[in-house]
Amino acid sequence: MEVVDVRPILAPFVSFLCAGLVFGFGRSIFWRRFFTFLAAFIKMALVLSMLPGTLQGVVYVYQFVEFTPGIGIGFRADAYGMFFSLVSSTLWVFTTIYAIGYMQGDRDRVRFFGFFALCVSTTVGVAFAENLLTFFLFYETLTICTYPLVVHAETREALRAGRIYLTYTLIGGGFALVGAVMTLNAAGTLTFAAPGILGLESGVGTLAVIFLCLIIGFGVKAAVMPLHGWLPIAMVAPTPVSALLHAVAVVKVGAFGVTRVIYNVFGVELLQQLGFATPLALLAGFTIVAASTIALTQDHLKRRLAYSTISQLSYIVLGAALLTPLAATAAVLHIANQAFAKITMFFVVGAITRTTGKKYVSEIDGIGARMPWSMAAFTIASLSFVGVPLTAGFITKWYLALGALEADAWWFVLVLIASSLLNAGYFFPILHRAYFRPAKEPWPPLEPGRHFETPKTLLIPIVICAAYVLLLGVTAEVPGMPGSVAQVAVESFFAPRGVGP
Amino acid sequence: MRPWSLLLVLLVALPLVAGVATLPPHDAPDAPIHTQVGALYLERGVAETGMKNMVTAVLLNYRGFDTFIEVVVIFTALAAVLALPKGSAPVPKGSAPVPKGSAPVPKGSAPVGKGSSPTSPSAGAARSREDEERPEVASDVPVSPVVRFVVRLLAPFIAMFAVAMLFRGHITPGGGFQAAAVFAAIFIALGLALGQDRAARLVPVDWRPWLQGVAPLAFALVAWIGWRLTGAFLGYPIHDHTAQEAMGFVLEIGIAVGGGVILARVFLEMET
Amino acid sequence: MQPFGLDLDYVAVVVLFCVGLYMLVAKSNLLKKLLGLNVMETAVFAFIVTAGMVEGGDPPIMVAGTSAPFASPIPHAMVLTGIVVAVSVTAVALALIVQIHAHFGTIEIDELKELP
Amino acid sequence: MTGPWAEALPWVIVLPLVGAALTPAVAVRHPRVAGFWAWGVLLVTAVLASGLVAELLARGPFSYELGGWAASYGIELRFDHFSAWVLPLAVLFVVIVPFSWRYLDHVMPDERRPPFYALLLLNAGGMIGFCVTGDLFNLFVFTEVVSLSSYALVAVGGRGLAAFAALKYLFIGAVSSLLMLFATAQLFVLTGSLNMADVSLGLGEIGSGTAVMVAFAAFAVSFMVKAAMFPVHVWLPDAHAIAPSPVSAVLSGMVVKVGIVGMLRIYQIYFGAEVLELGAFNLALVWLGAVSIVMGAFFAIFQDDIKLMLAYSTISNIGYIVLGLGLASPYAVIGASVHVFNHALIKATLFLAAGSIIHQTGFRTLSDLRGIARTMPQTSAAMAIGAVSIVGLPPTAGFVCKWYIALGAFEANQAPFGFALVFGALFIFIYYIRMLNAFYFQKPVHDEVAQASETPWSMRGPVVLLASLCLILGVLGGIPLNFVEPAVLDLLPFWGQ
Repeated sequence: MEVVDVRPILAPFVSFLCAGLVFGFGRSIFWRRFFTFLAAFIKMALVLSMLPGTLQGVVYVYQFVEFTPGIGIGFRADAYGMFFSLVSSTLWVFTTIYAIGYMQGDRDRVRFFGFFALCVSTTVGVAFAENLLTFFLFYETLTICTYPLVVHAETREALRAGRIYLTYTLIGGGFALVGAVMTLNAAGTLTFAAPGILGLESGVGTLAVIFLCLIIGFGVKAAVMPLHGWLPIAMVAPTPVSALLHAVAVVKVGAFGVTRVIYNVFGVELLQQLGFATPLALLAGFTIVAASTIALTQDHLKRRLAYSTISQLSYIVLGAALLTPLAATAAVLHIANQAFAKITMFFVVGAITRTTGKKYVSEIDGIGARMPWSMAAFTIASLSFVGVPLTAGFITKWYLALGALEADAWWFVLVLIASSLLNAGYFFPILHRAYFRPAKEPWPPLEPGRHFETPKTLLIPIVICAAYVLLLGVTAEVPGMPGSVAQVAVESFFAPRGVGP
Repeated sequence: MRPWSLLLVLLVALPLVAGVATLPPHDAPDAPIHTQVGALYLERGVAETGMKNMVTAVLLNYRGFDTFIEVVVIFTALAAVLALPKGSAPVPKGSAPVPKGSAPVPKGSAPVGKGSSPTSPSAGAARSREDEERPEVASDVPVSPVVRFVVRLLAPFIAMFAVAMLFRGHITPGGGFQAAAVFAAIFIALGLALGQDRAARLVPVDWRPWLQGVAPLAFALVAWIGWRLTGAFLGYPIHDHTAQEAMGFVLEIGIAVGGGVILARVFLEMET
Repeated sequence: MQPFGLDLDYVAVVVLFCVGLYMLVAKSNLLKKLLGLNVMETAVFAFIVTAGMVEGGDPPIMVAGTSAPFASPIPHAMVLTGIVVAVSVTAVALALIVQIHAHFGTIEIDELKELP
Repeated sequence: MTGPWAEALPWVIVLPLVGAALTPAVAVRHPRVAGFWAWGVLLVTAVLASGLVAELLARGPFSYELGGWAASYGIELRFDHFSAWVLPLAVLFVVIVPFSWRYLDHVMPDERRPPFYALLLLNAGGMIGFCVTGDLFNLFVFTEVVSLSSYALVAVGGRGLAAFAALKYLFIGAVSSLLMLFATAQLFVLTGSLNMADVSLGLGEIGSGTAVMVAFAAFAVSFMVKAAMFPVHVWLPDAHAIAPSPVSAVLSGMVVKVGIVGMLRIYQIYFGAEVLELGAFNLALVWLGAVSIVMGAFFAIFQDDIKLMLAYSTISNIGYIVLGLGLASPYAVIGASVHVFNHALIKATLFLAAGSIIHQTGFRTLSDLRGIARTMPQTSAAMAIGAVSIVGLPPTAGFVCKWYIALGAFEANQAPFGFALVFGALFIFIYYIRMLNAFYFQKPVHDEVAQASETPWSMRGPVVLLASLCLILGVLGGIPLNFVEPAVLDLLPFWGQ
């Protein structure tokens, strides 16, 4: 049931405004923080205010501007969009707190926080995009806004990483543009409709090209295997950037795009008839296993997390590609589960580098004693990735397995099991070193007058996110929690053709 | 003979010859050029415009706008010549930031230092500064007294001929542009024979800015009058022959004086 | 005069046009190029005026001496405007050539190419 | 039938031209007054132009018989949707002129300002006349006004080199004008009239013949030269790079579009007569456009001098427009027509920003301008926005046109050109990455750059205004699109579809 409401556009617009103000008044530390927090809270409030409606299946729509009949910028907060924006706005609040702590004394903070706010407001824009044009518009703006963050350190290596990042994402953007244009040409409209807008009448050949272009276009940011090259290299960015963008905003936009294409552009029946989804599922499966194996070999902490992100993202792509309701729930849920777990890990790694200056796995022997809280959070996150019950990760794997069986693709279950083992393979050694290995040389003592291991601004987000991981694990089915929103979203995906979401 | 340019020329020549060959034979009286608009002008020209010379009628009345833009083109030429940097003085090292661009292309600017303060001295002083840079350039070949005498003798008569051509433009071949050309010719002849500044005095300095623009301004004025009289831009009242003639003469004089001064000024600027 | 289907007057105009074009393209001296341009302009004006001519036509001046078949006046008006355009273009080109000569000391394309 | 504003049609052309004629006289005491005088004249012209556009929106295309003579008897001015380009043109001039007041301090002594501003006004008047006239010979004369003032404007800034670039431009431009005159004469001989509508009717009766084809080819080549399309673009890079920045903005943004508008006029004449089967010509246009895009972008990458790079990117963007026109599908032509304006806006932003940087520091190459963003934040931000929009990335105006032309490409199922269009433009982004890195993320090398101060407000205002327009039109792109759509849809049946 569609309701015209201004909130879907207000959320991105307000955050853009605040981002502008951060640039404008950035010189003074107080005003900069004030506007960043203001943006985060207003957006959170707007999204939450729409939550009760979404749970009853209400969809808030707002047509912003019409270029020519049938083509324009429109916003639509459907269940799936709400889910994604809920995740990204909550995490934005925590990451801002973390970033303020982490970037203490760094220079060019005005530019950093300005573009930081811009990026996250674009993610909300992507979440609420009503059609492929608006989606693409925010998708590419995100690329431009993340570039200054990736290149923030201004070292030669950072510039190289930025160049590679842009080459990948812009070429991806080019493919996405071509895909979108061909969709409009074939389907006559771009608006995301639950049962998909393309039909068989436009010929299998064009449909294949459209699918290929869109999947490559969004796959670049979803870091599906052949297109993942930029992610590990972009780890050179400061940790808050890696945390939010490469664990939540940028990569999730890619995965979100892939699911939109599968469910809202092609539609489940069409894909089943065409059979394009299976090669994608195979590719995702391959990515999961391959990325995990590479992660085993990575000694640099953040690179290991990067490869783990690549494999986790392919869970989402795999869930979507299996085209069954349960697998779809897994895909949607995993957006939240992976986000909270991965962000905790990045926060912890950031805290370790900030307090002890250690960047490599081999260097963090016995850190458990020095930083007990952070390592506890890291452990919870690792358990979640391995899929131990009571953690968020378990729910995704559970639904994914059921989905795979439902799609009678039993060999995917093997992939899941293998990946869980591999996850254990590259996370448990870290825990083992942290807790059971004596420190090679004594850790720097606590600064006087500080009773926790790291500054509070770093520690609070870590603890909260770890708690969230557990919370999501336990309360998946309780209404009002992300789990229930995911249910509503999945129902809309599999609603029979012709019935509105 | 450069083979490549020959090839290009042939590449251009062949289609043109092909195109031109299939045009209707030009002398035939029934060719469209003579049966269409041209014939109408010939029939009703005299009655509508009161001019005997149809070419002048077309120039000033029927297609007067063309000539108006025409006069603007010649003014553009003058503005262009005036706007170009003067003289061969190497780039003076003004106090402005000296260009250090490493690219072969120099900064593309002749940075005259802050010396020329915003309220630049009046035109006179600026002129004198320019004169120092430009030594008195008499033509290299000393002009023989015979030429100098003949030129001074004939100048007024040539001027008379120009004025005659100007005012008879309505009846016989002639008109504004031709008169302008002759005026300029006299000016240049005097300039060469009697030296630069003597000729320059023909066109007083502080009148020049107005005289240069007189042609387009005359057209604009006549167009405005025409608009007031007939409601159409540059419209001549058909039945009121005296008004037509008056407007025609204003235009002719405007073109002659304007054109003449422009061509003379171009010659003067070129000399430096 | 239509030997083997070609109107010789027009062909002559095209030949003149191509001569001018060759001068413009092939000559290395800037002034000669400018002369080539003027030859091309004259060629086009000749084309327009010959097009306006009629067999045994008198000049379009309605005075006693002239009789019925008049040459069309429009081409003459066009050519007059064209000539003034040609003059203006030549004036600007000459000003530029003076400028180049003043700065580089030569107006030969080959020598200009070697300068820094 | 015509409203009060229709009377203003001839005056919108005449005003800048007469203003130019008066500039030397007005500024004889204080040469600097010429700048303000030019600005005033252009402001009034912009007001007149907006009235004309309002009239066009109210009552559709209208025409004005000069001298009171009936259309084909005298000269007729015709204001239709494509001549509505006059309004954005005047507005851009109004924004660019204030920039030139302070910019010219380093470029020329004060006494040469009046002729400079006279040339600028003549250029504006010529372009307005070109877009509005309905008479073929009048079209030629206006082209001459525009070209002549452009040749001079190129040479106004520099010494010998600028004169040489201007002379090259002059020779090629003069030849192309002569070709246009030759073609006009041919059509005059064939149809006996010079009025575009008449010529179109006359051609309809004659039917296609070699003479008609050759005349069309001559027109096409002439306008391709004016629009600096691929094979005949050699004159553009040196001319636009050497000219002073406000002039480069005018040349690259608007004078180059004269060729495009001319092409559209010839399309109207020839297709009105349904004389030529244009499939082959459209295909040629599409190929030329595609090659221009890639070639322009390719050459732009290897330039170190900012303005030379911007000049090459003009060739690439003209390729966009021509590709859009050649595709002849509704969306492509809409995209191309809107890009005529958007490109002018973006190119003006880039050239003015580059001009301010060169004005403040004296350097033109990327390697010298490292770290400029620290000392000139607003100008570098404008440069960045311009860079992003010229490549056609979303939040900016450039994206809207790229989207529509790509859409048109697939609509005319010319898929390979769609791909070429999308990825051809990304080529150029390689240069912009280098530029953004140099500006923002590298330390200044020269002390002029380190201590450069932001430009005075009369220069920074236009730059910031244009940059924000690029962004606003990116989101509100609908306004120009909806405006152009009716014109394109009623022109399309001609398009040889």
